[in-house]
Amino acid sequence: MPPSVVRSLSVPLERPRRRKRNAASIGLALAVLPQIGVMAAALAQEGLADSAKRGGIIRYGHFQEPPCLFGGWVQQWYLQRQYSDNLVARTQDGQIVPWLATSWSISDDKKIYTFEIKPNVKFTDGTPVDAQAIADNINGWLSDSPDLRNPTAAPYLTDSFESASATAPLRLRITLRTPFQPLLNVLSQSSQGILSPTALKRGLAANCEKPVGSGPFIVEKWNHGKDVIFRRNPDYNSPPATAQHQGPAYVDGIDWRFFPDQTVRYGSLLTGESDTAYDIPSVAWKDANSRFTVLRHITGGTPLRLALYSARPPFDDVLVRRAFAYSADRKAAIESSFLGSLPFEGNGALSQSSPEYIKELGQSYPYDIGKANRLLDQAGWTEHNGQGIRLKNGKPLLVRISYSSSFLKPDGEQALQVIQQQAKAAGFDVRLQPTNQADFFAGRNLGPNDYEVALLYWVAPGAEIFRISWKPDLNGQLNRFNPSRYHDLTLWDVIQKAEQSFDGAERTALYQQAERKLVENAPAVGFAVLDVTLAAQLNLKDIWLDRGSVGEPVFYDAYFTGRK
Amino acid sequence: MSSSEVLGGAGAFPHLLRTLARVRTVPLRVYAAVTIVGFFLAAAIAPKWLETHDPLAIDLTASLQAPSIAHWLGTDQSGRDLYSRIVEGAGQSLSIGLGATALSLSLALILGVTAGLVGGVVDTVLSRLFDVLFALPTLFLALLFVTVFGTTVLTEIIAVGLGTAPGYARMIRGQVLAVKGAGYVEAAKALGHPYLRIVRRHILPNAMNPLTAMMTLGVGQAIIWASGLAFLGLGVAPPAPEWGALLNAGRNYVIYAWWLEIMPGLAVVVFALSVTVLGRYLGERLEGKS
Amino acid sequence: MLHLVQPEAQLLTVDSLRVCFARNVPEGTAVRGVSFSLAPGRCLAIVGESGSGKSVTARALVGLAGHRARVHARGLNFAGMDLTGFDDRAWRRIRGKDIGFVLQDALVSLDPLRPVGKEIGEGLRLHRAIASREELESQVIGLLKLVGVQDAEIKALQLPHQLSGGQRQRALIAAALALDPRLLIADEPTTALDVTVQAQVLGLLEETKARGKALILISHDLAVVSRMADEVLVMRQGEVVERGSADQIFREPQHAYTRQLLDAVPSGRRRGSRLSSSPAPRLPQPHGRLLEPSATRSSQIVIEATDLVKRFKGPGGILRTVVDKVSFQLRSGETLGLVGKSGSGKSTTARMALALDLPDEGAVLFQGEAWTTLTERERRARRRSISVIYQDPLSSFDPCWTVRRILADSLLDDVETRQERHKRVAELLDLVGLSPAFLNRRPLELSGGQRQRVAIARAIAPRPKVIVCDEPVSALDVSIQAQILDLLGDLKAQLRVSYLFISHDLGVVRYLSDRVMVMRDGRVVESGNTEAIFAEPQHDYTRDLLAAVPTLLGRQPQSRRDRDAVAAV
Amino acid sequence: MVANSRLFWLARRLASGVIVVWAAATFTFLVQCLLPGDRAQIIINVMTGNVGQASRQELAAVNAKYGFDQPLGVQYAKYIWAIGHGDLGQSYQQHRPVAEVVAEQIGPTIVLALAALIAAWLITILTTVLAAGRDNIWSRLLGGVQVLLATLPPYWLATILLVVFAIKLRLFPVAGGNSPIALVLPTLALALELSGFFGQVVVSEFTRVLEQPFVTSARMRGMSDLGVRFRHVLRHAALPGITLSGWALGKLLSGAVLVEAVFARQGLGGVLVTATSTRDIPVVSGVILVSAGLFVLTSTVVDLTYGIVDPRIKLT
Repeated sequence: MPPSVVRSLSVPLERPRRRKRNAASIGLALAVLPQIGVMAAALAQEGLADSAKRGGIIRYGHFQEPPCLFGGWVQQWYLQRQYSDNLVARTQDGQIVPWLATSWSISDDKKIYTFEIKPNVKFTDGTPVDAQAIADNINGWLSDSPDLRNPTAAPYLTDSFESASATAPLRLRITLRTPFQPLLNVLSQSSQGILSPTALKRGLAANCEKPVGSGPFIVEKWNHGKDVIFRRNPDYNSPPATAQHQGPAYVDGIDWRFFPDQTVRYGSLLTGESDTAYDIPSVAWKDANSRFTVLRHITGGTPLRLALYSARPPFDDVLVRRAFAYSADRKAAIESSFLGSLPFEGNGALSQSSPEYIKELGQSYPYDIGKANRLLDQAGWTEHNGQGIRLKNGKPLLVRISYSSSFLKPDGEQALQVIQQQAKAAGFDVRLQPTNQADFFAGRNLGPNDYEVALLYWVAPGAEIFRISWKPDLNGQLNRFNPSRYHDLTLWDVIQKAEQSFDGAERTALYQQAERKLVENAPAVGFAVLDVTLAAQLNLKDIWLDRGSVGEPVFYDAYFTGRK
Repeated sequence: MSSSEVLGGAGAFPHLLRTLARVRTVPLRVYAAVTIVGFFLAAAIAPKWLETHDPLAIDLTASLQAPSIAHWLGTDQSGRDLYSRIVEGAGQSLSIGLGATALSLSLALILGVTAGLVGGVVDTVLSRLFDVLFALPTLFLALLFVTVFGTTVLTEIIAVGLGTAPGYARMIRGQVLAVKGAGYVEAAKALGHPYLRIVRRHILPNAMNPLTAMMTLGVGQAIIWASGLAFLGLGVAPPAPEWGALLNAGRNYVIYAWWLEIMPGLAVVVFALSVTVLGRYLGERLEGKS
Repeated sequence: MLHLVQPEAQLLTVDSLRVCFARNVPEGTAVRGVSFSLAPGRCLAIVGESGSGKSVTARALVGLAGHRARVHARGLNFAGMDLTGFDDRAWRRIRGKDIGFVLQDALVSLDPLRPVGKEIGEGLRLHRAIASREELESQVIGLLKLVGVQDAEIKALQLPHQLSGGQRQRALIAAALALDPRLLIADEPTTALDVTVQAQVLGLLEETKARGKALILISHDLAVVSRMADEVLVMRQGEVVERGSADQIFREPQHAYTRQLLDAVPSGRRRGSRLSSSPAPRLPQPHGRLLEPSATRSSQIVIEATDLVKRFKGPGGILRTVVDKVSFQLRSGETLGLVGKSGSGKSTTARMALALDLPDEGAVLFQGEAWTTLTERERRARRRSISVIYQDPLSSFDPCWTVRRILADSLLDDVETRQERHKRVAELLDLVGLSPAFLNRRPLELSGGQRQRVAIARAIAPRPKVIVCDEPVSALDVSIQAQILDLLGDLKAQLRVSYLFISHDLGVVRYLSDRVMVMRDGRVVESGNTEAIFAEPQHDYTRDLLAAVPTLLGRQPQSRRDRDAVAAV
Repeated sequence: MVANSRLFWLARRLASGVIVVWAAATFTFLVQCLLPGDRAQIIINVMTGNVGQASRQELAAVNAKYGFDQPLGVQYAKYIWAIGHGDLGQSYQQHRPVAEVVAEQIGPTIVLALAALIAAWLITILTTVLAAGRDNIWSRLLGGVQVLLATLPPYWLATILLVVFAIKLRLFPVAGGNSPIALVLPTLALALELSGFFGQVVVSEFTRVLEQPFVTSARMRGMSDLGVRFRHVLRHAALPGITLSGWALGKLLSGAVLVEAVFARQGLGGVLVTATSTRDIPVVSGVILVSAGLFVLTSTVVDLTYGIVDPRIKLT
């Protein structure tokens, strides 16, 4: 799905803090199983601090305004995370912990999942959150109805999903055709937040305006073009195990304002008109760290990568692909263009925040012009033309890079231009094909013969993304999410094996095998990581980014110190 | 009569040069304008002459430098010389401006003259058409085109051209009507000249008199519109650093690197200003004021 | 310096007034040492042609010579006040209150967007001369009545363009008289007015004078002046060339320029006598090329118009009959004068003769053949044998064309070579008394007189049988007008063309035409031999017209009866 | 009688207005039909925020939902019919009626446009009356400044104002929502440029009228310079400016869109930009139709005003 934004900076200065929280949350997760008592206790001990933390409205300056308050786009995940709960939650290091489901069991053939649903939870429209409600949601995601279909869940589950049903008021059963281990990961992503079936019946339009979940905040009003007003859900009783406290959120609400313009967004933070703002401009990075609390999450799934069109020359030849990877100092390009703030990601297959990430692959294909030239000679691109561009039977070594200029901010664009320059030395004639969002969605420059390299990415918790990126075109079903057009059935087998393996170690091994294979064959070359950054005024504490998912800001635990 | 005994109240298009040649009467600002326009035209035609650096050459050691001797207008994030980039961008920006103006004027000319000369139903219909197009804000029209056909130089030219045409068309139509009713047209008729000859020798030349002025004025506006599109991120995309694109990119740095936004903007303003000064001057000349 | 009446009796004394405009050097000084004095109840006339500085002089008297003008005077006294030291606020106090000013051409001298009443009342309001709105209104109405405007109550609420020319001029005078000033300055108060209206306005001014106001009358029209003035100042290029009592000036003018001006006035002059000193143009040799071999005998009829009727859509789509059953004949070599007030249908008739407008009824025969009934295409070939001279030549020239091109364009197509064309153009220019230097000038670069000459050259270029002259001289100064009239006379003699001559100025018509046709409201009221008509007009309307014409003192003075007639109108 | 003709005139104006809007509608429809590529595909891309060929069923579903499967004639008829009933169609992207989208966004834009228009007029009138047609430096300066203003790209000016006055000096809010104070900078950004255009027309007319005889005769009645300028000249000079105001609307709307983008203001700007960048054609067309309607309305108002200022004009 299109990104929040491509941007990034280094400084996990709140790493320790996160550690603490995770520890806490996991502990809590275990404790939750015998619910009621502990819950009460939890509430009791939270009680004292609460009164001090209560109150205030968070003025949050966000980036883009989505067309609808839920859906497949990251911009929509951010919002949905505030007002809906998922069936399960996922911790930083990939553990699945309880949320709406207090516990679950998986049949031996790994095809039947049975979830125990937390009692006494209500959607904010009063509809009870029970097994049936959740089953309706899930079935809707995989239906063909444009109103209910879930563009994130569908590509993951279509092949394996069979049905979801309520076997008891609080017992949900999901049946699969084939085992699919990442199911829980998928269920933990915000786009799979559970919405009130009663509300859903109102139709897409109404739900886009005022979706109803069971989350810590309630969508009060969406002033299009301006902001979304959330107010606290006073009866909130279903926080995930990853949360830091129980009961309703501390703040009275969120004023979720849309400032597409970077200058205004960050400016409003500078002038104190916002309490927290999304996506810190890299020019402002140092400044931001000196003034504000800065949160940053490097998203899982694929990094921002150069997908090389492998179905036709020149990149149908792995040697040329590797040569291209070697030919440019991508590391330098990224680090300079992003003012040294964005870590380079050499691993084209998986982003470093995914559990299955292999560190040493992060530095694969370092800048080596000599190697690049050797590989190209080897591949038969021996002649040169006047401009020093390599030729093979008269054809110049042309590389057109298509990308959406709206995804790739100027920094990234400059990085590409650096690569363009350096690759030329190796004899690549690199042309940039920036495409604005409008044309991009219209598929401009993305036709089968329009590009040799496409710059795309997909944010996800981890390696389960492989299914989406690398599923080959089987029985005429074109995989539209594979811009590399890279077909490798053995790779596909490995991926499917991994998906069906429920032994953590084995699965990771399988995924890493696939990962190695990918890096080695270079159908996609690493470029940059994607990240979510958030800056907050110092008096606003305990916002956290949901690293279990794709780093959505979570305001449930946030509170102001000192009355404002 | 003394009032009308103005000397140098000259006028006809072919005599434009002669008129301009009366150097002593040309005000200083016009020289300045000519120089600036000349500069930008040169930049458009042969940017390499004027560039101090390679506009695409990335020099990471010189990232985000303020204007200095080395870099007259400063550098951008990857150390590219802004001055050279503006020079480089002149080509695309001007071609959009000129193209759009040429298009809108030729459209306006054809329609306006037809409406004015033929009159009757044709006039009514065409005038309505002008009204309709005139009723649509230029930028909106441009946006519609971009939405539908995507952004290419051509789309922008068409969009901006179409957007600005109706205004001109109305003007020209009025001009034609005025000339049609002029005494000298009747005088020519009284001399027994055929209508077409009168049209060719009297009406068209006089109706087109203001065009040169409108042309120059138009180019400035067209460039402003085009860069407006680019400013919304809907312009023709890089690599060529079109001015609007520079403006759009500069916006993100404006707090910390003002020059990236100010300088390209100044380029647009200075150019538009010069052509306006030039246009107004020509206009006055051609209308015989002085 | 000639003797002045003893100062204390004077309301206004001006001693060597000079006005210069820094900008347009060298003729920077518009007024060079003008001196005069004026007593209450007297009228001083300042005459001169355009650019003579008469208007600037007058404006200097109210401190409005223009914001770039620098005014010096050895003495400038009004009612015991020394005006030389006046600042703007002091000026404002006397403007309108003590000195009233009437500008020419009321259409542009009244704010077109404000009701006439407001304009008239403005002075009163500014000088706090009235207590209440009611009083203001009543005063305004009173003033309008005073200047003889019928149903003043309604007119007061109307806009200038809704009033007739006469009413506007009266309103303007009313505004000037609003605060009953002691001095009234009238700058060309009657230009652009029809004779009868002119007479009325003059009458009005005379009344004010009779009420003991001092009056300064500025005009280029000596006839007008001769009727009103007690004392006359003749100005030329900013200097007073002659001054004296009206009688003295008009009976035995001293200065040559004054004499020239007087001679130039056509009214009551015998035809054939030259008005200007300019010599008759010599014809180019051999003049065969330019001249028609005079096969035509003067009895032959070139234009025969019968029962012409023309209607135009008026406001509200009502058809107005502009020309109603007009018939006339024009013989070759003769001049037919067409007189009448504006709107009497003269011009429309002429346009129909030219077939530029086509009659709704009746028809025009040209040289005995169908003319107005033809299609434009058929007519084209013969159009060149009938040309036209407009009142405003400027608008009849393409501003972009040079004189050469204009003339070449009007030559017959039988001229083959370029040299030939150039030669002919030069001949034409010479014929109308312009040097070849003008060939490359553009209309805007010519003076009014020069333009009219070029217009004439263009008219005669195609060797026409008939030339229609539509008010060809009414926009010109007297002396220029004289030259043009002479030129027309000479050309007629040499080219044997016929003129259809239209003018509102009976003097001009009488001077030029063999026969006269008097029109009123689209009808011909009287027509016949010029002398006959002017000697004993049959129709009352004609009589009124004649009576209204102000004539120079000492030239066939009008009978008392006529004067009364004027006052009555 | 007079009232009658006035009504008749209004009726005629509205009729022609309807024609204009209808023509505009046809225009937008035609443009939509020219859209290269499959609309359904685009809609899906927009919904899923992704690119690549969608499956046949998906496309069919969308085509059915938006009636793309019907013949063009039918689509056109429906389109016009709907517009006749104030229905501008459904937004591909926002899944709700375009009319609704426009209705909720147009408010702030119009407020901004009007504010700018008024501000522009104030600036123009004051500068003109005080400086124009005088023989001093200010008068000469005025002309130059106006030409300069007229060439300032509003979006650029807006950015500068934002950074200087809001972020650096903190005199105005960076994002004050729809509060009046937040209106100041955007208004200026638009008004300054516009006043440049007005100014040039008004001043030239003003100086021309200043030389008219009726002005002189007013002076000769003892009227003061300022009096003359206000009572007589301004009114005449305003006329061409008023005519210009009609044209200004289009300019203002265009400008507003850009300026809103800079100040992240609510309004048509945001809608248009997102709509354009996501190929949400119904919204773009809708906005264009509405603005056409607005134009008709304004030009009517303009003519009425003109008729009031210049009583010579008969509205028939």
